[in-house]
Amino acid sequence: MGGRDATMVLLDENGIRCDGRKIDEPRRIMIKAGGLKNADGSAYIEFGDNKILVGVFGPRDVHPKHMSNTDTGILRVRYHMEPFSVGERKNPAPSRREIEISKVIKEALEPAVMLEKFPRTAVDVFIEILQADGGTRCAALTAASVALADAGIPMRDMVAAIASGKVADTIILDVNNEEDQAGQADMPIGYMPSEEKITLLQLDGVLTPEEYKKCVEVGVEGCKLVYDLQKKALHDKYFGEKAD
Amino acid sequence: MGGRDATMVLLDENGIRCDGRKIDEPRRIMIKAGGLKNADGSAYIEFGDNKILVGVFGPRDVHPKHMSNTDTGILRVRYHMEPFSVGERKNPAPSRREIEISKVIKEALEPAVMLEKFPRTAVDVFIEILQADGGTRCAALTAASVALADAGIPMRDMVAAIASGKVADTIILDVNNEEDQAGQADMPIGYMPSEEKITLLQLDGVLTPEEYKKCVEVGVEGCKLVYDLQKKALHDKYFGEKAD
Amino acid sequence: MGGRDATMVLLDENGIRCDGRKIDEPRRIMIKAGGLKNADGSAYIEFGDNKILVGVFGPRDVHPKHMSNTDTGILRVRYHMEPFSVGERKNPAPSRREIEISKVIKEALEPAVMLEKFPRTAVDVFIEILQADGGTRCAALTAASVALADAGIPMRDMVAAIASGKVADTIILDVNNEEDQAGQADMPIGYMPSEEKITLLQLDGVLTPEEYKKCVEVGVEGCKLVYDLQKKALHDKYFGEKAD
Amino acid sequence: MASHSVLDELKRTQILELLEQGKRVDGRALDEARELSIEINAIPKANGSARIRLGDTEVVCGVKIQPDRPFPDTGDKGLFICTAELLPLSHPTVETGPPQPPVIELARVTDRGIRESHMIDVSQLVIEKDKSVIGVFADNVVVDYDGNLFDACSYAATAALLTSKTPKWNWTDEKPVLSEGEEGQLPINTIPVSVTMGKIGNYIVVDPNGDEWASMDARVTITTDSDGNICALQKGGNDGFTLDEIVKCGETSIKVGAQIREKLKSSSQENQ
Amino acid sequence: MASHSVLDELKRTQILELLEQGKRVDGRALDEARELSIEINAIPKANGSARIRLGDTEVVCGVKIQPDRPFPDTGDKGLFICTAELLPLSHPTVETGPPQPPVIELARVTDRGIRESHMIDVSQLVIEKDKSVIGVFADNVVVDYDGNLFDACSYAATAALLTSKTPKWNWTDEKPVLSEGEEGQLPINTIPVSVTMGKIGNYIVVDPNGDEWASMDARVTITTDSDGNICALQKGGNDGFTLDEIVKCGETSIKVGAQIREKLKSSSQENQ
Amino acid sequence: MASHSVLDELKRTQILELLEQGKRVDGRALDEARELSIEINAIPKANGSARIRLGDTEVVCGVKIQPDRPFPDTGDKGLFICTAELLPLSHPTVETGPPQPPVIELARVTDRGIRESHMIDVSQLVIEKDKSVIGVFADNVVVDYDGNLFDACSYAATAALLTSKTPKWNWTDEKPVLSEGEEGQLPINTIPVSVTMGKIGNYIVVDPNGDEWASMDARVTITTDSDGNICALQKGGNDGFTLDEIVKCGETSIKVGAQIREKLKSSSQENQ
Repeated sequence: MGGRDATMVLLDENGIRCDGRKIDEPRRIMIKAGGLKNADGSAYIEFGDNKILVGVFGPRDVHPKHMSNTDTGILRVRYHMEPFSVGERKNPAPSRREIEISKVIKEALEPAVMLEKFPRTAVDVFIEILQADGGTRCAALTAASVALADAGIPMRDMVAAIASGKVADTIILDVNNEEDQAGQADMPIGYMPSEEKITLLQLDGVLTPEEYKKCVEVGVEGCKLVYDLQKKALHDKYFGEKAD
Repeated sequence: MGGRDATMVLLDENGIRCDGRKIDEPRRIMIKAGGLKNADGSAYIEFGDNKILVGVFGPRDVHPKHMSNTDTGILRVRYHMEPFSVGERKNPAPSRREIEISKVIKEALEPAVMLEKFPRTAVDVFIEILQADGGTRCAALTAASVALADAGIPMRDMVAAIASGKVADTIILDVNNEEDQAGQADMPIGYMPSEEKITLLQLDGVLTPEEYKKCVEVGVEGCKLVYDLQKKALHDKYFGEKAD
Repeated sequence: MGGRDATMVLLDENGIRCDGRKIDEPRRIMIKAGGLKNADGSAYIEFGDNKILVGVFGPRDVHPKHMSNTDTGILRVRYHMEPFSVGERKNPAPSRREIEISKVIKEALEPAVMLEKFPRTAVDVFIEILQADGGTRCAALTAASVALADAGIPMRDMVAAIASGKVADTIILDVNNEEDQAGQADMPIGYMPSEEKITLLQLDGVLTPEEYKKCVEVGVEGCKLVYDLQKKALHDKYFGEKAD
Repeated sequence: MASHSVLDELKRTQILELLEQGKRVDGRALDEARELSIEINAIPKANGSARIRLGDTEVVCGVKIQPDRPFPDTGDKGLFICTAELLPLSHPTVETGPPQPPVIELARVTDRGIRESHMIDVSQLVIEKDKSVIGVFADNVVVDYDGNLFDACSYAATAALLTSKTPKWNWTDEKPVLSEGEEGQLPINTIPVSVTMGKIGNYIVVDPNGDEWASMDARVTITTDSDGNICALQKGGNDGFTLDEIVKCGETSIKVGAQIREKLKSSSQENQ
Repeated sequence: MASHSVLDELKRTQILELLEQGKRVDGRALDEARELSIEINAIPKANGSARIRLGDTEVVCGVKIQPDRPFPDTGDKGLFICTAELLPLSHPTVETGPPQPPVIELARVTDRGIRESHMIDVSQLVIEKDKSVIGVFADNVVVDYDGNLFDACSYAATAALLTSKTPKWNWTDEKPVLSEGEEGQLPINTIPVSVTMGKIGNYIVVDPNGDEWASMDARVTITTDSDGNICALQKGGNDGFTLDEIVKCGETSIKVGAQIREKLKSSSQENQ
Repeated sequence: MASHSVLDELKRTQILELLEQGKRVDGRALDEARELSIEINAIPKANGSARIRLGDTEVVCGVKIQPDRPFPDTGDKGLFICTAELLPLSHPTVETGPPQPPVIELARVTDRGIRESHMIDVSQLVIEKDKSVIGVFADNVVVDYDGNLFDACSYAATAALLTSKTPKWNWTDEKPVLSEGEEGQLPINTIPVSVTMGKIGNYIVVDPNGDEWASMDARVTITTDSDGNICALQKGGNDGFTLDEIVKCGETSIKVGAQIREKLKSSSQENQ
């Protein structure tokens, strides 16, 4: 987190960030519920320059059977980057990073999904990163919640997600790629507003105890903004003028 | 197909090719039915400098069971090159090329094999390229048909195969390795003469519509020559003087 | 076996070896039975600078079931080196050498274990090389026998193991790493003293027929020394003052 | 997509009955491809990209252009590699894990169709002979499945390549150094178009949709270039074609290919 | 360790009943870690090593230090890589084969906790800029399992790194040449300490043992540095935390981390 | 070949009953190997090759000789690598996929027998010290299985190596350049011969065929060189040998090995 490019000004004297945003201002977020024909539910999100597609299948049978659970349904999540989604072409083999993020997102969604309602079966969430720009896991988690809702999976709440962080000794909302590379800390947060539960939380970078508290608080507030956009996306599809 | 070695004369003023053949003349072809002790059927072919061994097992049980089909038998084909079969030692791991050719040969044999006669079971065809010299897939398909017949698998017909192609703006029969490397087009054809069906067809290289038609026709005629040698090989084993 | 370092004196004029030992003197050997909480049986050995931990589980169910044998139990052995156990950091993927040694040790233990007493089940032996110093397979086999006994697996006898070899045209006992690298022959031997059976035997390096006989004899005598230490380790645990 | 169920049998019967009346399930003529819609530059951070729909089959292609080492025996040529992958969200039957033979065939046929047409002049993609060349990677991902991935991937890759911007590199201090601000087009020789035809009973249909794909006996994919020549072909499926059918398919591929080539041209010109 | 049986349910009930009385199954206070014992230099042939027990969880870490190539874009920095592996003798449920997602997470979280603290000054690990750097590999193997591998691996790696001896290399004839007899310490900036807390019902316990680990709803691992700052965090498990809980966990990690840091310091100083 | 059926039991009983009368199932003496037939140069495009039959076990070995990089610590030696593979057409039980432990052992024992005899003088296979050496790859493929692959692969590899022609390379412009038209023999020091003996009950038989292989309790493979010395040994199988048996097997391997060495010599001389 020392920052590769020490000369980049991440925050100017007027509190404006390298991409023109204010410290508590998220990037442009566009969420669309549905879109895929074959998936049982789907969503597309543009979150800054991130472009992510999520498809959901299930509840459906589990093969091999011994992987299923007679007491509860299981959730399976795959986070996957396209070879062209990042600066240098990514090797198609799944990286250890992708495997870890798949697990982290799965555990962030599990508190939200009423898995007990569909024992013996599985729900599959497939996340495809078409273009990456810092904060993919938060954008992916946000879209996955909408895709699960679009598939009609019973849920306690949706998980909204965004990263807070620290640049130029200041706590900011929604860390972009440059800020992640050259900044001081990055803290992705996933939050269920109506349940008041943090279900995803990670941190890379150094924070004092006070900054740590501030960072969590700023992130939770950001999640509430994202949550409204999630609800709007579902509303647009199911109750909007363009609803089919 | 621009040709690595532009200076090589692929066709001289008398219509003679780089290896002395006429334009419609195949390389030396020697087919032997049988030869392996453990395989249910086998064949060995020398097709120019290609040397290929094929072994067939089956019909036999399928493991795991869920891979079998209650309505029909299944055909499985593996095309495999030995490390010493090509110029530079081949890495032993199966290449994507070998996987594709296995599939292409399988689909070329399926119309010939009466799979419906042995439901729930599998017939395995193992093709081993001992020495490669251009046109391995045609030689392999030709030998595989003979090995299937030698195994007593019920068949509608045998598939005979050979490549036609284009060198020095001329359509030729049976493309050898040099002609494949330096020539203009290579079109492997597999054909069932009594059924009049083309079951393998591929093309690499540029042909005008007229050349395309000519190339298919030349290839089909070539397959008929190969077909006679296939029948002779089986005759030699089962009715010949050396039959055991 | 020409030896990389021809200048190293492997045996001086007084019959003393590069590490100060006499020709028939083994390295320091320390064996401890037990030690791991979760394993059903375990042992730790220091054999020269080798440090090896062995854990045993079983008899236990086999998954998938079709791998089990209704007539007899099965023994499964994994020999595995830690990345930090050798001079240059070892790639974590299992090497072909590790797979072969696993098989060799398994076949050396099988004559000792009464597999017929626990049909349909498996006993797993996990060997972990924490630090390697020449002769790991013998040290591992020695410790594995103790761990099997510690797990209460019914056995005909224990297998004791040590290597004999040839340096400076002399047959020696217990080849260390330098002697293996620069010496003339290395012969690992595993032996069941009460059954008088050699169950592990390998040889790399050139021996005359007379040397060959001598080498086997020296090795078998060495195994008897090791055998006493194995018995002592079990006695110390189960009947010693420190027994729990 | 490989398993055959009773439902598949019923669909095949229906498709065949319609074909006997000269009709297709979705109302198309036998030699008519589905509507092709092309969104150029769907992935702006890539060097080129396209998101295309062929009926309800949807494919995204991203092109990455970057310095690479040449193959040892072709140090005077750049690299062109085209891949294809079926994303698991494209259909409930797609499994994750290493690519299965049908996907390997899809990738190789897509690659070969473009490569054999000599669409890209790789001899112009050399930074320093024998040491450093430009690699062009066109990666297709299938996002929604409704049959005929061969053509869908081919069109996505071709559309993306036609509109790719390539950076320039100079050979400095024994390594390729990006020449900032200089961007050009890829050296394009021709526009290859793949046309896939399925044989169902004795009928041959262009651009089979998902139901037709599951019902067909054999298929042939023929790629033509801007000169109307045939430059690649792949037969597949577990039945065969007659010689006459194969010749006829060649003619159809030229005719249908010409229509699609115009579509690819116009959408790329709108995006220059 | 992932399967839930009737026995697991019974254990969870017992654990929860005790927690309601402010007690833990093994008698510890809720914010009390298990006893940590550290054996430095357990693998003398490695450049550094430690064998640690945290309660009945046991981990061996070996450090290898050797010349390596730098990453292309960071030619002015050495490499630091920390791994973790569950040996099959550590628990009857561990399977051999490629690492499963929980082990991949374990390895990455252990690595990140140390990396993000900047414990090792990798800028001092350069032999020749852009050509050769020093690689530091800290490989953890779990030898006995009783819960909380995150902290056990972190302590083993930290103890091994603090006491590692690094050889020196010179850049001669375009390759790194070992400078015999010269050995030094690794350049250490700070001592990171990871503290893992499990949430069981509404209770949060420090350093969950195996039974607690199998019973807990969620967990969080927080790493602090010598300045008392927080430098890495990972939430896991299939439930969530409230904001207040997360803030409280931060405080606990600083307090408990400080105790463990003293322990790590003193055992490393005894072994200098 | 690993599964034990009732049929296997019956065969073993029959084999043992015959052995008690001093006889073997195929009429051989206990210390008699099966007939060995050798076809040299079966793969003319390889640098050397042999197709051999040992009874009904058939193996093809092809040798490829090509420039390669030396191992970092042995820059003054060429490479010799010998492999072995069981082709699926060799027996109905052989499966495709990554090699199983018995095949890995087969390959390593075959390689070691030749390597430890110092058959090939790798110090003469250097093109440019530390930079480029000659690699000799002897790849065995088993084409038909009837027991005792250890000896069959060893004989195939040895016959192929004895008759290999090696090209010459010069070190020009920092790379190895083929010197056209110059071909020589490999530098051969000795002729290693492997002899495998199976223990069935208390009987030891040379060169077990397929039925004997499935019935035996233990085996030992001993390789001897042209001087009649023993240079490699591998015991296998799930029983043991007495010390006397092992010493006796050594003597048998020298005696039988000498006969087979003559056979290998004469067939290679016919093909010079």
